[in-house]
Amino acid sequence: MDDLRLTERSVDQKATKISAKNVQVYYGDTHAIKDVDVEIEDKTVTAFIGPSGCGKSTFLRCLNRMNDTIDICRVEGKIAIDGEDIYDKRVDPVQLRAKVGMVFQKPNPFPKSIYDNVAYGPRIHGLAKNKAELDEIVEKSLRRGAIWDEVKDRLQAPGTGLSGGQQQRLCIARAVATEPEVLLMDEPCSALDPIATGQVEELIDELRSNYSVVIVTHSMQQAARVSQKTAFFHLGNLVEFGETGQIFTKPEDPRTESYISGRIG
Amino acid sequence: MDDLRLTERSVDQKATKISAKNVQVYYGDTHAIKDVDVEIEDKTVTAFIGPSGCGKSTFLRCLNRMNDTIDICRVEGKIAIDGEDIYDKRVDPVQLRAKVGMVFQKPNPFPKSIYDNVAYGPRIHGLAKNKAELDEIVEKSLRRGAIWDEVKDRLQAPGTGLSGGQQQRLCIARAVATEPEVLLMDEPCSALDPIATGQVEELIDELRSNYSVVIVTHSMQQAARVSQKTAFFHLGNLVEFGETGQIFTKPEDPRTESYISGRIG
Amino acid sequence: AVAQSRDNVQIAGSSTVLPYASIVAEAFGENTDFPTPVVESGGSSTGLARFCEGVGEGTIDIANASRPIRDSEIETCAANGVDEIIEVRIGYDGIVFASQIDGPEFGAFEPSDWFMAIAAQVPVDGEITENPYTSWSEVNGDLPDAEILTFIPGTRHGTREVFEENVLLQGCEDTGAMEAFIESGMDEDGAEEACMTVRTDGVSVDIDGDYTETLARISSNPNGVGVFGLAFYENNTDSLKVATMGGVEPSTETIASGEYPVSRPLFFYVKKAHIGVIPGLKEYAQFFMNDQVAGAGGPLANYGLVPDPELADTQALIENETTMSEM
Amino acid sequence: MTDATATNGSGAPGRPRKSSLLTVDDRTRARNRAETRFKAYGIAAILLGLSFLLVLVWSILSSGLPAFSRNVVSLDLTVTQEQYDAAEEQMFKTAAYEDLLINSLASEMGESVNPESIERILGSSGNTLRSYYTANENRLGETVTFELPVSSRVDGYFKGRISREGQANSSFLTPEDIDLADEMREEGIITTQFNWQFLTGVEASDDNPVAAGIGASVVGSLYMMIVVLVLSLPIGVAASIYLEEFAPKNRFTDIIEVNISNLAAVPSIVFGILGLAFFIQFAGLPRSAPLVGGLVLTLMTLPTIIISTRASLRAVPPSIRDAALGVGASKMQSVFHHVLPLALPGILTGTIIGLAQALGETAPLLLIGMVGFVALKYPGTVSEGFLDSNSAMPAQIYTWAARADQIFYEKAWGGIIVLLVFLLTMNIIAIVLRRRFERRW
Amino acid sequence: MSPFWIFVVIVAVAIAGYFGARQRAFASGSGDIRNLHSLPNFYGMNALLAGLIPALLVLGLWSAIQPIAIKQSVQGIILEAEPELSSGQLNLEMTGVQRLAEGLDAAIDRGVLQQSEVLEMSAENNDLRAELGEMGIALTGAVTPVQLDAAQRYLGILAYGDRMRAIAVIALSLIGTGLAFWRTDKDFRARNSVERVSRALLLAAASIAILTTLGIVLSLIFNTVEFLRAYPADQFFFGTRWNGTSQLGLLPLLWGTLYISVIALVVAVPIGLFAAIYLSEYASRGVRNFAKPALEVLAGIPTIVYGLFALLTVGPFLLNVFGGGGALGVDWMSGATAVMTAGLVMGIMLIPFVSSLSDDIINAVPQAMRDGSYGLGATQSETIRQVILPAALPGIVGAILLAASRAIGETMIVVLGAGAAARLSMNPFEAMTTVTTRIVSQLTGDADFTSPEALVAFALGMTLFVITLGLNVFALYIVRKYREQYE
Ligand SMILES: Nc1ncnc2c1ncn2[C@@H]1O[C@H](COP(=O)(O)OP(=O)(O)OP(=O)(O)O)[C@@H](O)[C@H]1O
Ligand SMILES: Nc1ncnc2c1ncn2[C@@H]1O[C@H](COP(=O)(O)OP(=O)(O)OP(=O)(O)O)[C@@H](O)[C@H]1O
Ligand SMILES: [Mg+2]
Ligand SMILES: [Mg+2]
Repeated sequence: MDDLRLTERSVDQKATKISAKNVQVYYGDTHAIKDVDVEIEDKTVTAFIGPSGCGKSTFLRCLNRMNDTIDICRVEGKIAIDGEDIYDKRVDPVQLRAKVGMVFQKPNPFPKSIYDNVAYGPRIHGLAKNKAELDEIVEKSLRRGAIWDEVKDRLQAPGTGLSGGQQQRLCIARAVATEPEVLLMDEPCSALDPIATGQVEELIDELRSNYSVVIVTHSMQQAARVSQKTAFFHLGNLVEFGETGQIFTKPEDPRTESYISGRIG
Repeated sequence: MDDLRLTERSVDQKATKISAKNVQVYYGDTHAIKDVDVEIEDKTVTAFIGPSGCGKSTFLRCLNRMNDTIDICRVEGKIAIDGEDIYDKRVDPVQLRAKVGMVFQKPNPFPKSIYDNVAYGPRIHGLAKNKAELDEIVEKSLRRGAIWDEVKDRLQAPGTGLSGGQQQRLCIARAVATEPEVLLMDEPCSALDPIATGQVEELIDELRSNYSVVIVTHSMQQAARVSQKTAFFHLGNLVEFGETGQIFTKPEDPRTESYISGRIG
Repeated sequence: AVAQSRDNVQIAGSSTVLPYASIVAEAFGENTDFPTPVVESGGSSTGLARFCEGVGEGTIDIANASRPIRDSEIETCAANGVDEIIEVRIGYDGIVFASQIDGPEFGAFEPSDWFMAIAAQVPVDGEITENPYTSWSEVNGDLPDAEILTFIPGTRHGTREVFEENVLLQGCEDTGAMEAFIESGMDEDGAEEACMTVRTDGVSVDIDGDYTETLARISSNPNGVGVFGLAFYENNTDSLKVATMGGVEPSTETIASGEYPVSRPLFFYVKKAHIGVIPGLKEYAQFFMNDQVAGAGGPLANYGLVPDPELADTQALIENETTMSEM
Repeated sequence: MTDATATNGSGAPGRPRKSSLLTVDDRTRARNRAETRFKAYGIAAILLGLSFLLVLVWSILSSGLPAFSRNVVSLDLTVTQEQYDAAEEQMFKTAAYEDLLINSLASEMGESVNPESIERILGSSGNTLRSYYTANENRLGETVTFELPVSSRVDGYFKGRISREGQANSSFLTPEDIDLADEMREEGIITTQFNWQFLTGVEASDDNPVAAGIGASVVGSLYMMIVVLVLSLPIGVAASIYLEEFAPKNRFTDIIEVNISNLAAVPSIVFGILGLAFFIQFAGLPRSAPLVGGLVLTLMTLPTIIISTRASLRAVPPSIRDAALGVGASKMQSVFHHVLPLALPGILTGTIIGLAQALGETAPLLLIGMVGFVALKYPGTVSEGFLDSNSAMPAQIYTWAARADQIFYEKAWGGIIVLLVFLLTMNIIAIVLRRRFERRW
Repeated sequence: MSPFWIFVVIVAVAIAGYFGARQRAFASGSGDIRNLHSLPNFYGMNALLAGLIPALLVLGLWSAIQPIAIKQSVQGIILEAEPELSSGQLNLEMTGVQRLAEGLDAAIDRGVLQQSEVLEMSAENNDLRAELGEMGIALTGAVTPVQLDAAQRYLGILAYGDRMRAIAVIALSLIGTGLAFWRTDKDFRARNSVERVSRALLLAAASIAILTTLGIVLSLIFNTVEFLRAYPADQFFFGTRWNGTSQLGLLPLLWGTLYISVIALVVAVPIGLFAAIYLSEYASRGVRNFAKPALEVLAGIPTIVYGLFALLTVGPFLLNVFGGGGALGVDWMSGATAVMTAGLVMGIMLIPFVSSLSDDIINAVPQAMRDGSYGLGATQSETIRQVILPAALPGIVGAILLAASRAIGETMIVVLGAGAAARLSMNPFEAMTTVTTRIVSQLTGDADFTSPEALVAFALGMTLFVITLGLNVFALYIVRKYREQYE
């Protein structure tokens, strides 16, 4: 696998954005992530695939230290962003999370208006100088989240009164509004219809030109469509990591193959 | 459309399980469901498809009166199950819901152990004579929910500590444990990997032999795979309803066609 | 089964009388076969109000009061069927003026000093003005040069009335302010009212609680002078020192003889209709007014009650169950 | 993204891109300062609260602990049949027994001692003797050793509450008496011991202040708290459940809701007025009875419990209710099986605070006859406990605090210690339960 | 049979009904609970409730009415003999009769007399007083024939009434249980029936609040009217002077109440809220487990302690700071008792009201909300201020309202800490007083109880009641408006 990555890097000239070494995650006594090494490149979309419960979300949450909020969760190993260890004492998780945005698996809009949901990030990070700028950011983010048309007439309605898919898109809009350098998306399209999915995929593609995106998905097609790199997890192990085309066409590990062809779960 | 259904019925000899006439749903002033007429047959899988926010969940929630719990929600029209109006005063919504089970779009396990999550329904409905029988029901349901292997060693762990997909399957297991006559599933596979999805689809197929299943899905493929009938919703209207094959191959309404071919959202 | 009827005497009323009544109630319970009476506090007003609610088991038998019952109250009583009331005067309560033991030496007060110190309006050089004094020495050269700060009973206390009449009004007359008021165009009632109106600029503080509160305030204000009951003062001689009033030292003897000017009688009222119905009611009244109890040397006097010189009359009154209307 | 900066014209506002994680940028630093400040406010608030508590507890302890010790005179006494008969003849029998005591002690101390001094040194123990001998007539003529409390003054002198100088013009104790007491203490006649009587005793009058104990009123409070707990918790929770989960949202339920919050603001003495009018005058329940006290306090506590219960019911996420209803649970089942357990911590908090308030409340008791001189014996049976005249701890403390003799002041603070211990014992169960049910979802 | 034993019997019947109905339900479902409409327990509960509730209601009603009925009937005898008795005297007579009846009853209980003997006894040939006295039953006076007659009637009716009560109640219980038992059948909707009853019970519980309010209004209104008849209403409502005797203006008291409460809340709300936030969001489990109950002790310290604390510690301290010649060199404060003193101390007392209740509510906000905010790079404090507090707002407002209510109703601290001077002044370092303390002092004073000075207490109570009602309506409106419901 190492060779693979090397060749790939030499082709695209992309820098490593996130590098994880030897990562172990425990929930109490359960060993949820075992010894994962991975390098995520800048300006690339990386897809995490794998059967349900294999640790995709857990690993994703390690990348912006969201696991800190779970009492029983313990992370070992080294994860660096731009070469800086994010579990270093000097690192401020707040700054980290501003840099590494996240869309959660279960949509969790705040019990506020749609507008305030989106404006929340820009406000706390001071991204808008005035109300007009904020309005602009909100509109742009909602458009990028492919939900503007549905909510433009009810920006002041509560975000919790939206349909499941709308909530999910609202959360995407909320995440992009803070302009993170890395965007972690945990199954962002699970509740979306094909058209909305297409729009979100377009967004991801657009983001890629500047940032790095990590997306967890259960849809092989989606992984194939949007990602350049794919990581396959299984029972807490990173089984295979490489160029998407490669993984889907000629996987090295038999488990990857059988997962892709639909044989293991 | 009426003719279609008639012919279809004459072919399969299936009785109408649920019939909705002229259903209107309002959230406050928003008109979320407009004038929907639909007949759902027994021993059939019916798929609801349509763009996000079009009213699928809303309509689904009408069928077991879950909308009663939303203060601002108002339902008009007539919905009958086995010929009995479910909005009749004499109808006990509790009995109705025991008969018409539901899997919600957002997984919502109880903050209790996995075992208790599944055992809750059977307990309150008195489906088990003793502990052993209850254990059996729990195991069977978890197996049907395709999650038994993952949780069999931690039945006493809290259901909220599961991964997203596991929670979804737990909720499916919880719903089937009460053996409803109709099962409403709101995007039951959205967080599931292909294999788990396959297992759940198998479950749906199995359930079909005795019950009626209504499934909301965004995946055309899934709708095509599991359902016999498909209803297409758009902006609160039921645009088209008919045999799945028919809908996917030669839709009557141009909107259906453009949705299926990926043109409208 | 038959509903239990009440077998103990129930008493309510003035908190000034409460200690005496409780001493007697306790001894009554210890020395007789009757159950110990329940003595509630809550003020003469509440006590009498309850007393006058009517007759019957559900009402109290005795009301303690630190003032005589008023005519309007007697009327209300009668309207409710309580027309036979035995009035028992148990003795006198002296009212003393005391200050912190380490504070300035006040020594001797005259009613006029108090009037000049705390009346709202005083004549200064023949003209009636808002009270300008801030130090006792300005009022009377013999008094120490200490800031005026007095703690007097709140307007709802029976003591207040005695204080107003025997000290303020007296002082008002002594200083000639009364005449000055009348000269300034007030009628007699208005002048009296003016005599008894206390300044509100914080120099004189109304105490709504009990003497404990006055004591606490005095211990945090060295210059403070407070108004206490004699019994309370006698129990706290290690933190308080007393001043004479009108040249007389307050003591059981001077009060009993009438020399000391500020004292008031204390009473309890017995519902005659209940005698013979509530067990031990008459016996309690008799026990209370027994020489060994209410007389000199008895526990009440030990505690600070000034015995009534006409104790024998009261005893006869109880013996004969003479009501107020029969007197 | 790119067009956002483009439309904004000059350099993009906000974070500089590609900053190092290890160096904290200005804005984050400012936000972190705000964070630190915020957290510091929290810590300060806790510390402030705890230090207030500390100050209060310290002052309570320092004023109240002396109440738990007492000084007693040990005395061998022989009472003959004749003396007994003579004393029983009297009208004021206990005074006669007291004389016996004084004479006996005086003769023990020697000729030079003034019996009046002895009288001032000894507390009033006539009743102790009388009840002893009436119960044990067979001990007449024998020598019995009694341990009898000294008078409140002498007690105060030994505890440092009273100074020798302060007694100069007191009629209760003279400097000579103090010398005598010192002498008796040296001879071991007066000793200090733990004051059980304070914990077990009943109210006593100003004539016998040393004997006063909090025991009977603890029992009174206990019975009241039983009533309050048994009534207000279920009623409060039931009312909250109705209002929060079942009530149709209409005018009538709005009225109930406003009413309940309003009841919380009703001064407690008004509940006393209500209790007097309704429970005593209308319903004919006895005065001064813990049952009535408990009922009045129940009405007073209900709003507290209802308000906190409703707030915590409301805080349970609706998805939990949906989940339960979705598997065919009835509304009632969803509430009792899922919502209520999740709301339990808040309910228990309301109960703790409500009971604490009820336990310390005096004003309403004033009107229903529990403040004053009551509670003279322990109840014999359970129903007697609810119906017989009794006082309650706060009422006892309140009356003691107003008494003239300073020993009552000490006892009042001692009573407060007992009350707090009672409160803590009462709360511990609730606190433990609450901790078990606390969870996040 | 005494009510206690009747109660025991009907409880026994109901419990038997519970098991019986359960069993029958089982049987009708041929031993398989799956065939039943409801869980077997519901059938049991249904029978239990049917046996218990109507019977208990009747027991209660009967026990309440019977004494009145007996009294009516016995009074008849007395009135016949002495028609000129006033109602009060009649009452007393009745007490005597009752005492006699009690004595006779005790005699029967101890087996000294037979029930029949008692009923046939006549006053002439019995020295009852002595006889009963021997048994240790004291009568206060000699027994008249009328009294004995009345007492006999009393005992007679009582015995009959008690017997009938027992029969009626137990029969009702049996009928109820029986009916429920008979109706028990696999298709019977037992759960619905039980839930209907439970719901009615819940509603009954909620209605107690209404009844209490009604009771309060009723117990205040008559004296209030009386007061307003004796004292001009405009001077009461708009008067700016209060001296407790002749001038009874409400405004200075209201002002004092408001001022002190506001200061108390200004102390309690920030401290309480920050404490709650710290406890639920920052503190470790250990700290929380200790600090929360510890703070709750503050709510349990009797208010008299706070009052003394205000008087002896806080007041002099403030005087040293703000008084003339004090640390600040400003002469704002002239006495230790002041609005500030009372407000501060009351604030301390109210801390746990805000902190503990808010802590529970904040803790109940779902973790997903926090995650959502942290995921956007918010700091913990931003999350708390902008996401958690708004979500918890209704509960927090409830807690603050509770604290405010407590502040309005508090007496002891105000009496000792704020003094007794009614004053309209802006200076927080002056003594003032509140409505509640005036209610207590006017009610417990020594004045004439028929005078306006005493009656004003009721009017004050009534006015305060109405004003807080208005405030609560306003608060409800605010909460409704800003409520944020999370999922
Ligand atoms: N509680 C609510 N309050 C107000 N409006 C609501 C509420 N729930 C849903 N809506 C609105 O009703 C419409 C239909 O919502 P519904 O949840 O039925 O959509 P859906 O078809 O299930 O979409 P999705 O596929 O995204 O879940 C949407 O516009 C939505 O915003
Ligand atoms: N809070 C938690 N406490 C305990 N165990 C947890 C917790 N969260 C996740 N786990 C366990 O850790 C494992 C990995 O979970 P994770 O959520 O990472 O799975 P996932 O790959 O995201 O699955 P899915 O596709 O179903 O979301 C699972 O076995 C899960 O049960
Ligand atoms: Mg996941
Ligand atoms: Mg939906």
